Amino acid sequence: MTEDKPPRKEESAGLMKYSAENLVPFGPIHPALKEPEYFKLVLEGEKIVEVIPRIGYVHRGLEKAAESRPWVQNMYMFERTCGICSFVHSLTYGQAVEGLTIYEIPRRAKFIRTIIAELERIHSHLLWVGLMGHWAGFETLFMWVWRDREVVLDLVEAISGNRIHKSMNAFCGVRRDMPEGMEDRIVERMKFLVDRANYYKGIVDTEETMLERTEDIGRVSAETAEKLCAVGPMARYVGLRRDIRLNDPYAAYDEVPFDIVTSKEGDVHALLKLRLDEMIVAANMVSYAVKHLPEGPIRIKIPPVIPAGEHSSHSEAPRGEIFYYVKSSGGRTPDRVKSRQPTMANLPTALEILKGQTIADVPVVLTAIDPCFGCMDRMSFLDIESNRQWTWSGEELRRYGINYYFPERMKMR
Amino acid sequence: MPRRRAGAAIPEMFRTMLEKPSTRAYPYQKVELPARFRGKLDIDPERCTGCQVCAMVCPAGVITMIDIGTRKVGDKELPVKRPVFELSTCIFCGECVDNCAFKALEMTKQFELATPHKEDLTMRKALTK
Amino acid sequence: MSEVLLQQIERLAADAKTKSTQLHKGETMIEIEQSQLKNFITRLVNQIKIRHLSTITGLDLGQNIGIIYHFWRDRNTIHLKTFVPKTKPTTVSIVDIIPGAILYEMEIHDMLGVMFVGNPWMDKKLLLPDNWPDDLPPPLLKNVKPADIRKRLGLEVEKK
Amino acid sequence: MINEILQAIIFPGVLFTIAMGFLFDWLDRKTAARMQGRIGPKITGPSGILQPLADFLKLLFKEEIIPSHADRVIFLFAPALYFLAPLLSMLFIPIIGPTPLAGFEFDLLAILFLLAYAAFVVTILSYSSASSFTTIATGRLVLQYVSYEIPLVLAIITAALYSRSLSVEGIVASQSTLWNILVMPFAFGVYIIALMAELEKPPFDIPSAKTEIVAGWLTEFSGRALSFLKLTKEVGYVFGSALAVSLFLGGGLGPEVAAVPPPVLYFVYFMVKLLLVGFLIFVLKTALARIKIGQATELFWKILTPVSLAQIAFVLVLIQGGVLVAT
Repeated sequence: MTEDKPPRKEESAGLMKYSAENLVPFGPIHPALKEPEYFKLVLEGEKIVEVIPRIGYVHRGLEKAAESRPWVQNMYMFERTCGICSFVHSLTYGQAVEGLTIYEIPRRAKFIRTIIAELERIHSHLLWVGLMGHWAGFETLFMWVWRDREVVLDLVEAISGNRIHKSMNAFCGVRRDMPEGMEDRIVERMKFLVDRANYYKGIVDTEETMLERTEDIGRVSAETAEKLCAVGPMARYVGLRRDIRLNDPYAAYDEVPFDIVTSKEGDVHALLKLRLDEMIVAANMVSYAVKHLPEGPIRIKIPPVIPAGEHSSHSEAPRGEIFYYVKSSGGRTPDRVKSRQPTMANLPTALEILKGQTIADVPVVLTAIDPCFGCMDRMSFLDIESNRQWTWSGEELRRYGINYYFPERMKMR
Repeated sequence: MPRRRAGAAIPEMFRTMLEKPSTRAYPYQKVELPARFRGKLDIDPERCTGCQVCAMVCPAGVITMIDIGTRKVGDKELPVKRPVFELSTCIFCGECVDNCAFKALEMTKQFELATPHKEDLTMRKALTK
Repeated sequence: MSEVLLQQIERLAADAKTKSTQLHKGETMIEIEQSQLKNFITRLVNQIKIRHLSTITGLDLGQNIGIIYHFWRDRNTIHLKTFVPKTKPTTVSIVDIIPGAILYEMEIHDMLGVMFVGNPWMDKKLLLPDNWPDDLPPPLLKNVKPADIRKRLGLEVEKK
Repeated sequence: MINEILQAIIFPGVLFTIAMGFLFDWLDRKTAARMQGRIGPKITGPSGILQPLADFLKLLFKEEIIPSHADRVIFLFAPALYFLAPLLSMLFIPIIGPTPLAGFEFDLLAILFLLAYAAFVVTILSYSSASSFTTIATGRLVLQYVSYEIPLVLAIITAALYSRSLSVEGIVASQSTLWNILVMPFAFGVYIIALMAELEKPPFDIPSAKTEIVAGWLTEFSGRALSFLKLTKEVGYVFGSALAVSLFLGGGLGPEVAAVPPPVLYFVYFMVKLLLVGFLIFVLKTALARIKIGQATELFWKILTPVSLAQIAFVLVLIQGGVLVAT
């Protein structure tokens, strides 16, 4: 047994009850994870009994950095929290700050925000459906879905000038108006996307090999998901009606008619269909909002100093609830900005689902929550390992590597 | 529940085969850029007055102001500043362009900015004036 | 619906001998004693059925560390604020009432050094690197400068 | 004699087979790309036809890394042993005429042996590199092998039974009036599915599933070994399709070449059928998602083995009843 060996530093204290043989590391670099994260899986044979997450590999210290930057600059910084749901970050941060001011957001700006946010949702959901195909080994679905995703990206590029980081938001408004004569094109493209989404729904419903990969995997009860504070599609696929667009409307969601999609089945297959359904809803919302776009100004210029106070805002990102809390002491820079990303909120649920599954299901379940570890990690500080290695010369780095893996070889020299 | 079968995607696959492929063979076939595309930043040195607004709003710290001389206002000597752009850190948000009151800044359509030398991306155009 | 909820919250706050302030439309800030916190959250969850905890924010307030629990249901957001003295940053964990709070508490533990009694993973790090020295102050405190930490860890990259 | 050696080395022997391997790789990539709405290889050669060759040459000149825990002898020599299997098997297939280069009376048994040999070599190859990914891949390889082997052999045996010959030459010759596929369509189907499992094409790319276990048993290989392993897979692809053509589609037989076939026409017919079988596999591979190893085992043992047994029973009844006896 391993009791007589001194425990390694990182596995001290709390993990003592598990012997080292039962601990299987998953990550930080793993083919199923596109971003570096580390999960310690405690196994009993093939079964997982406990998962301990260790995030923070790509942290950049955004919250600390925000305290030393002007309000406007922070908007662009928080937009870069994530490459996929970038707009909704700046939207939520903007709403939190706008709450501290006395200005009213123009109605046209609210509609434009809704349009961009929904386009982003379509883009994010398509990305996820494609990746699910990729992880299930269905390359064709992946290629088709990502091809159709270009439609959204091209529209976003035409509206905002950039495909990913739209830089559309300003405090109390948006920076760019909708381009002239885009209405027909957007409506026609949205119709195309609805057709495609319906087709993909058919595929994931009938294709035998796809069904075998997704059915009956990743089940969790509604009570557990509610207790663990799941958000977004992860809450809706077990039947919780939790959608901030509906529960606490922001932007123009109280003026654009829509209904949220929930599912009762509660497996990965249901999640796939739910995301495609949400895409259809979003496409219809975009069409409606474009047709009913009100006239008026798009922006109110506000002074760079934000009045003192504290305010929070949340909104429904493609992956779930995004939460921002800002505290101002009346200066040019914020006192404190707290941002919480949906992956962070969904992680406890994913860990719960993993318990009792076998190792083979780990990638599928972790993918199912649409993880964006880059988002989640916005918070911490310095990447010590990489920074230290950075200052080394190539030769030093090589010697370190050899020493690390083959200490006996180094001794021989 | 629809009928489950293997190979549900085959008809669509043949249809796709007959369509035009959606790949754009980029370096051989130039991409058409939308009117609002935000590419490399450019400055018109004639119009720049050195007011520093762009340097203040830039979220990425691209712009540093450099003293290039002095001028007399009344009986005071004031420094004359001009911006230097470190474009390798630019995030293409366009905030400086929006805030430039003299319309000296502009986002061009140029996006092929890869270079082996980081110094190539330092724009000192405004200094020469 | 919303009005009823608001009244219920106010009644609950009155029971806990604290008062609720309306920050903005639909946002209620309740400052509460640490000893009352757990009782209050239990009643919030069981009686008013506000079950969703958005997140927990920790912030440096000079003398104290403020911990804000953000709850919401429909159009009502409730911020529960408690204070922990910086000299002895210890508070109770709410993991047994809301299991989803576990990662948020770990995060605050990493960033501000607050100890949550009752959280089973308090001995582990979530975000900070494994080789983070024990004697370094938590990084999100106001008096901690990023440059100091870099210097302390010997990470200052020399500029050419 | 010189002529025979040239035939064995150049056409239709080793070099031709390798060239066909490259062609199949290119066709595979090109059709899959077009079905997915992409272009596929484009730059090297006309429509990128030389891309597989370019990839092969590039890998050939790359550094070879041997993991420190690997069994060096097996790790270095097994790729060559593996490369031999489909190349040798190809010599038993009649390509330019009804007589293969190296046929003998029981060459079908030799082919069956070489199939098993290839699976065995891959397994020890995978096991020799001793990393966690290849260890999982080895387990999956063996499990997949024991699943597809029985239906595959049963399907081949069906053709041999009906044609009452254990040589590929004899089986091809027996199909001059009626192709075997018309008598035993299910055996052909089972053969194609089992072949996809043998070639590790989706949905049976379980031992080399890239999103689960990196590159499966190929993970630790690099440089020369990797280039040859990849080439072997492609040549195996050609061989598997060629065997299907010979066993079920009448080889190069067709109109005008029933009795004494002129070599050119025979070759043309053979190639057309070969590409058709290849295309069938490209389509199936593009249309399906990867299944799990348990599901693959279930498919082969619970469905395909009974189906091929039923097919054999059906063929035996036909023979016994004197209906439709092959000439």
